[in-house]
Amino acid sequence: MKKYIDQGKNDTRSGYGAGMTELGRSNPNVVALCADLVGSLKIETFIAENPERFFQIGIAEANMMGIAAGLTIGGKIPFASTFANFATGRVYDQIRQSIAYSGKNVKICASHAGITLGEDGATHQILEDIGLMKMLPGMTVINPCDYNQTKAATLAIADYEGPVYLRFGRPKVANFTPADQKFEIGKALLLNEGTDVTIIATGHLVWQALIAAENLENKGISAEVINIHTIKPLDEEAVLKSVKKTGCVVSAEEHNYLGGLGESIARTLATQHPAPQEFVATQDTFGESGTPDQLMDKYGLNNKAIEEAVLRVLKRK
Amino acid sequence: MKKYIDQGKNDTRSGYGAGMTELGRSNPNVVALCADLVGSLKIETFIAENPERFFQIGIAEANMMGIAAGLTIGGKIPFASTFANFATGRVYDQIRQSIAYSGKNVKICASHAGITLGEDGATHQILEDIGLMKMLPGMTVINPCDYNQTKAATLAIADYEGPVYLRFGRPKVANFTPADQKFEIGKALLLNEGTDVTIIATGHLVWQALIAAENLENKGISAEVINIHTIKPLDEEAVLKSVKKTGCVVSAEEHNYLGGLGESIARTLATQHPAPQEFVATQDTFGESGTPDQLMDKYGLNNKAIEEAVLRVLKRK
Amino acid sequence: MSQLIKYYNSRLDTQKIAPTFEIIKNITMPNIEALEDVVVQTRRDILRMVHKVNSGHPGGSLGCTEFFVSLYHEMMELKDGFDMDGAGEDLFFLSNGHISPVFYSILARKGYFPIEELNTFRLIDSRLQGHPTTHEGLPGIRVASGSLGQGMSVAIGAALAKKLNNDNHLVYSLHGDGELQEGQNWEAIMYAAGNKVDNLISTIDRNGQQIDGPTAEVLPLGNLSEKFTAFGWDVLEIKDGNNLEEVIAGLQEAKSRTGKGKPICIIMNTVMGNGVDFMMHTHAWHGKAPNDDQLETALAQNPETLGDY
Amino acid sequence: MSQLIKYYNSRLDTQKIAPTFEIIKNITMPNIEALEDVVVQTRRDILRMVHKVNSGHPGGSLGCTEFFVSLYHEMMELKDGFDMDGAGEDLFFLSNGHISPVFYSILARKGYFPIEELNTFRLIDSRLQGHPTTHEGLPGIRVASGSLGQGMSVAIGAALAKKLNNDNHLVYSLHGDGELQEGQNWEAIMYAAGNKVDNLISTIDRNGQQIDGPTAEVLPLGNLSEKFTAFGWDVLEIKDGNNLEEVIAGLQEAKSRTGKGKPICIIMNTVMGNGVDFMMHTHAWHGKAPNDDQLETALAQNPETLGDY
Ligand SMILES: Cc1ncc(C[n+]2csc(CCOP(=O)(O)OP(=O)(O)O)c2C)c(N)n1
Ligand SMILES: Cc1ncc(C[n+]2csc(CCOP(=O)(O)OP(=O)(O)O)c2C)c(N)n1
Ligand SMILES: [Mg+2]
Ligand SMILES: [Mg+2]
Repeated sequence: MKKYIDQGKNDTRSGYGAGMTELGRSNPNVVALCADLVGSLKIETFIAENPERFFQIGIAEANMMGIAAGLTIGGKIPFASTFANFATGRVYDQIRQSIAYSGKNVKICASHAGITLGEDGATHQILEDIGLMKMLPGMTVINPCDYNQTKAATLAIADYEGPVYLRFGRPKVANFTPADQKFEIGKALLLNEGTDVTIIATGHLVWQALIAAENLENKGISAEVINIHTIKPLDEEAVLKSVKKTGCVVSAEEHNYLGGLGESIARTLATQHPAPQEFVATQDTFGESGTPDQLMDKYGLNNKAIEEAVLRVLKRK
Repeated sequence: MKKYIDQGKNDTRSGYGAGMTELGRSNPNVVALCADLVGSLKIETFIAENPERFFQIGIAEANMMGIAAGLTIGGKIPFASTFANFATGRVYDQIRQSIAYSGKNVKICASHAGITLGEDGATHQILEDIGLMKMLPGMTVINPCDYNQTKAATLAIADYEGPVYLRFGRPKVANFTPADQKFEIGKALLLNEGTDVTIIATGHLVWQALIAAENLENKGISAEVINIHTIKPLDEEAVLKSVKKTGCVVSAEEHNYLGGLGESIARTLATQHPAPQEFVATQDTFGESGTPDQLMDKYGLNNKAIEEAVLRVLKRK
Repeated sequence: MSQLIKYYNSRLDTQKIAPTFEIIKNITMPNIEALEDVVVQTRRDILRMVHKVNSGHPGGSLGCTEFFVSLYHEMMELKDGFDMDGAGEDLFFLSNGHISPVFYSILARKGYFPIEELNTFRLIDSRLQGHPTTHEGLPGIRVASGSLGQGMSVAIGAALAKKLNNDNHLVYSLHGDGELQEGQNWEAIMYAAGNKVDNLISTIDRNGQQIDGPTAEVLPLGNLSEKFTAFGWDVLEIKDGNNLEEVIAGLQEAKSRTGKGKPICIIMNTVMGNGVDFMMHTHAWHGKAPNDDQLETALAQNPETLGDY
Repeated sequence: MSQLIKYYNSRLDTQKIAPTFEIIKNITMPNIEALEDVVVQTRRDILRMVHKVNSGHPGGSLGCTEFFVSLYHEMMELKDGFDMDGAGEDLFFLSNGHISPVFYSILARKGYFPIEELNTFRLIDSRLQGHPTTHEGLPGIRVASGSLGQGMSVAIGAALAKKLNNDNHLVYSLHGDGELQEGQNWEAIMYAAGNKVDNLISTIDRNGQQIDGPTAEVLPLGNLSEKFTAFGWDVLEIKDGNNLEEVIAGLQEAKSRTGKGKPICIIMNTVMGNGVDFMMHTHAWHGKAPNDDQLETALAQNPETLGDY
């Protein structure tokens, strides 16, 4: 199996911050907005270097989304950032009307997504944001897997015209994608070729999928691993090509099993190539306080859960 | 095929209004809230008869959801009502924290759901509310098919303890379910037995599914028709039983194909009994102004679209 | 992917088409009498639009007709053609999108699109959606509205962009009074004052009505002027928002106060349904169209001036 | 279906368990000195809780300690045990849920749950979640908070229910000052005045700080008293919200003004991080825990009184 090396643990939100620093220097149209969470979003350098291009909105996320929409009228490329819950559920209708339906070139950048937010608990741990954003016509939904990929995605979405939801997280996780890898929106990455089962993972679960694939290899099971960083538009071609080869699939996401990546894959299969699927996702519960690792274990969001799901789905082939 | 008689066209929101009138008389704990849309919600009689149990919130849906949550503390059963867009996307985080996560006994009652809202256009035509509400742990999601069933559902949810999303609409549609039929939350209704294909429809599309089944019968195709008024918890048993018999399924909903009923069914199949499925739903677009009938035609949400979907799915069996 | 991007791009494209018209310049409207003619014709347009499709919002539209005529024909500096950015011109945002009829009539008669297109209001496949939108590429519209309470935030964003671009033009916005019950407005109001967004003039249509009745009964707004003042805005009042001269004077006064560190709020008292006697002073015509007889009566009170579409 | 309903019912059940304790009555806290002891012990609890898990919000918690002690030990009429409805007793809602440490300490020491349970703050499987919730059945909590701006609406709903039930008890709520930037508050503020919710006392923790810095720099709140007054509330100020006698006097004054047709707002000036010299007057400790050395220094400034948990 192909080897991936952790270049040193880092948080994906810092990848966002690094991308913003670079954009601040390279793209004069990029402006940043934040709702009283500058430190958590890691955009201090962007702000220090471009104070006039930063808008501190205060604790008013709805207003932030509207202001971002307005800034596009005048040619700006607003990166509106806060915690994932407050960047989606709190402002769904504002995004819907003033950004998505209005076709505004706003980048909604959401940190602390998912259960790995940790100790703050369920009110902050959104597990529905992928579903929320994927339902909006015209919205692009991206969930990169590590620091490098988050940085690359941040740069890529500045060059893409249209509304984007970029989701990243708080904990330090393995950083294993090449630092110079270009980010192609909507293009799934085949991380490992395999023949028995397809594992399609997004975000923090991509690294877990690679570990699972390695463990499975030791058990004589050949797993294909796909990093599906873009959930919408979904790279259906890549999904179908792989599942047609392997005959079954495990989807893995840090999200409720309802409404997220897993259901998008299930739909793709049901309408084009029915096949057995197992979900690695939270089971329609709220999260809770705990360390990221404890929570990933308790809620079944790690390589062990992926491995078990593979064994289950193989029995159903 | 079993015959269903239209007892006279009526709007489902009037079924809600009638249910509220009855609850006003029978259950002293029921209170009603509305955000400046009393006439549209058809609750004038409830208000006239129980003025002290009605709360006019003004145009402030977030506040309405919080007040509803607070009223449960003190034993009230609040029915918080407005247009579906403003009852879900506008207040997702408020529902999430103050109602769903807090386990409050609030009934969120949403009129003008879907594209049949008509002339007001896309800003008011939510096609994502089923997906929004189904992702919330602990939320029950109900979309009845006609006046009688909406009235019955309104009565039923008052007796159920827990948060409920009840979705209904604006246009006058066939009223064909028995006036005395009890509403059982979570129990799918088998409207017609068939052997070739399963049609699972919700809301306004149930009547369209019956018409489609009749047309199909004339073509020698035997369609099983299920009225899946409760989308969450999904009656997976009924879905699987039918699809195991017929071998394929068409889902029909007045909703985006992303995130809604169709994907819930696709997931159920993928994890338990993979089978070909076709979606009758909007194709990830916003709606537009027009008459309900024109829009149902243009966006492929009628019996013809269901029939075509059946023919497509049969070829894939 | 391609399908989605095509879908999205197709929208962008329509937004970028700069129509090849010239904005009808203010010089053609030199005096109040000429503007009165536009007002009356606009009323006719509103009534005929909503009557034809038996839906839409005449009450608020009629109440704001003088405001729109003053704004577009007297106040705003407008470029020829339409582009989304609106660099080098004044901008207007309609937050209470339900009064689209008056907006569409004004835009059409100002040259943004063919007047005949008013015929397609709220019809399927039309650019004149029930609530204004950029989605169909209608020139003159810069953001969708209809879901209430969002427009001031957008206007602030556009005003901030103007500052960044060293564009000295102004941003205007209009809001319903009932609409101010939406909390997002107060976020925007607090932000605009705190950040000295002094190139923004937000007008409140103070007609005292909303869907379920008088605002005083549905949810009292109290003294709006005090509220805006307490939030740090420079507030002025237009006593009779259906008097053209007063409206123009008020807007000019507001303009003269821009650039002084405070956003400007105009509390504009209007009569809902103004100009049609049986529609006035009630919420009944907030979102209801006249029938044939009612239309006839209403039009008789507003005889043709510039010519019907 | 069964799975979901089971899940939901299991939650309901825990919420209904009325613990078999007696609320520690006010008589045990007869004078200010005794209350001061509670204050100091509460500070210790806060510091030790956040230190243990190296997370949580000491700054706001410390600033509101005198308020919580006054409220729960002097002001509120409380029944024995806990039920969700809270009929026949005063209710309290914490809108700025991040200051859960002070809330948990007060509830535990008032008898709502075992004091030792403070040891489980923010740990996995705990009832003491990072932000307060009903979801785990912790007695004393009636709604989840943490996502800011929602608590006043809930408090209003509870106050309306009390009126419907002819229950003459009061509803108290607490809100951060930065939190008031959320628009939902202003919806609630407008509603409470318009509907004469005069059994509600909402206190604002005016510490002038939020996460990114002083409120005056992040987004100025201006004169809050003027704002609430313009919105129709009866407003009073507590000059030093870290002085027990002042806080109690302010709360008593507020209580005396209830039932007169207006909701009551208390603007309570506090010092973030109060009682720990290096945490005071800065936003730095909004959401940061002390390390071992810092804890030692902080505890030395607040010697044990009622006994550590
Ligand atoms: C967020 C939202 N909630 C509710 C509505 C439904 N609605 C449309 S217009 C209106 C009343 C608006 O009152 P006002 O702003 O005073 O406008 P007027 O009736 O005076 O034209 C309401 C409640 C909406 N469009 N958006
Ligand atoms: C809706 C929402 N947006 C953002 C946050 C993140 N957040 C938590 S506390 C806080 C600052 C609150 O300031 P304030 O109310 O003054 O409380 P203090 O810092 O004084 O304790 C923020 C922005 C949140 N919890 N909820
Ligand atoms: Mg009005
Ligand atoms: Mg503060």
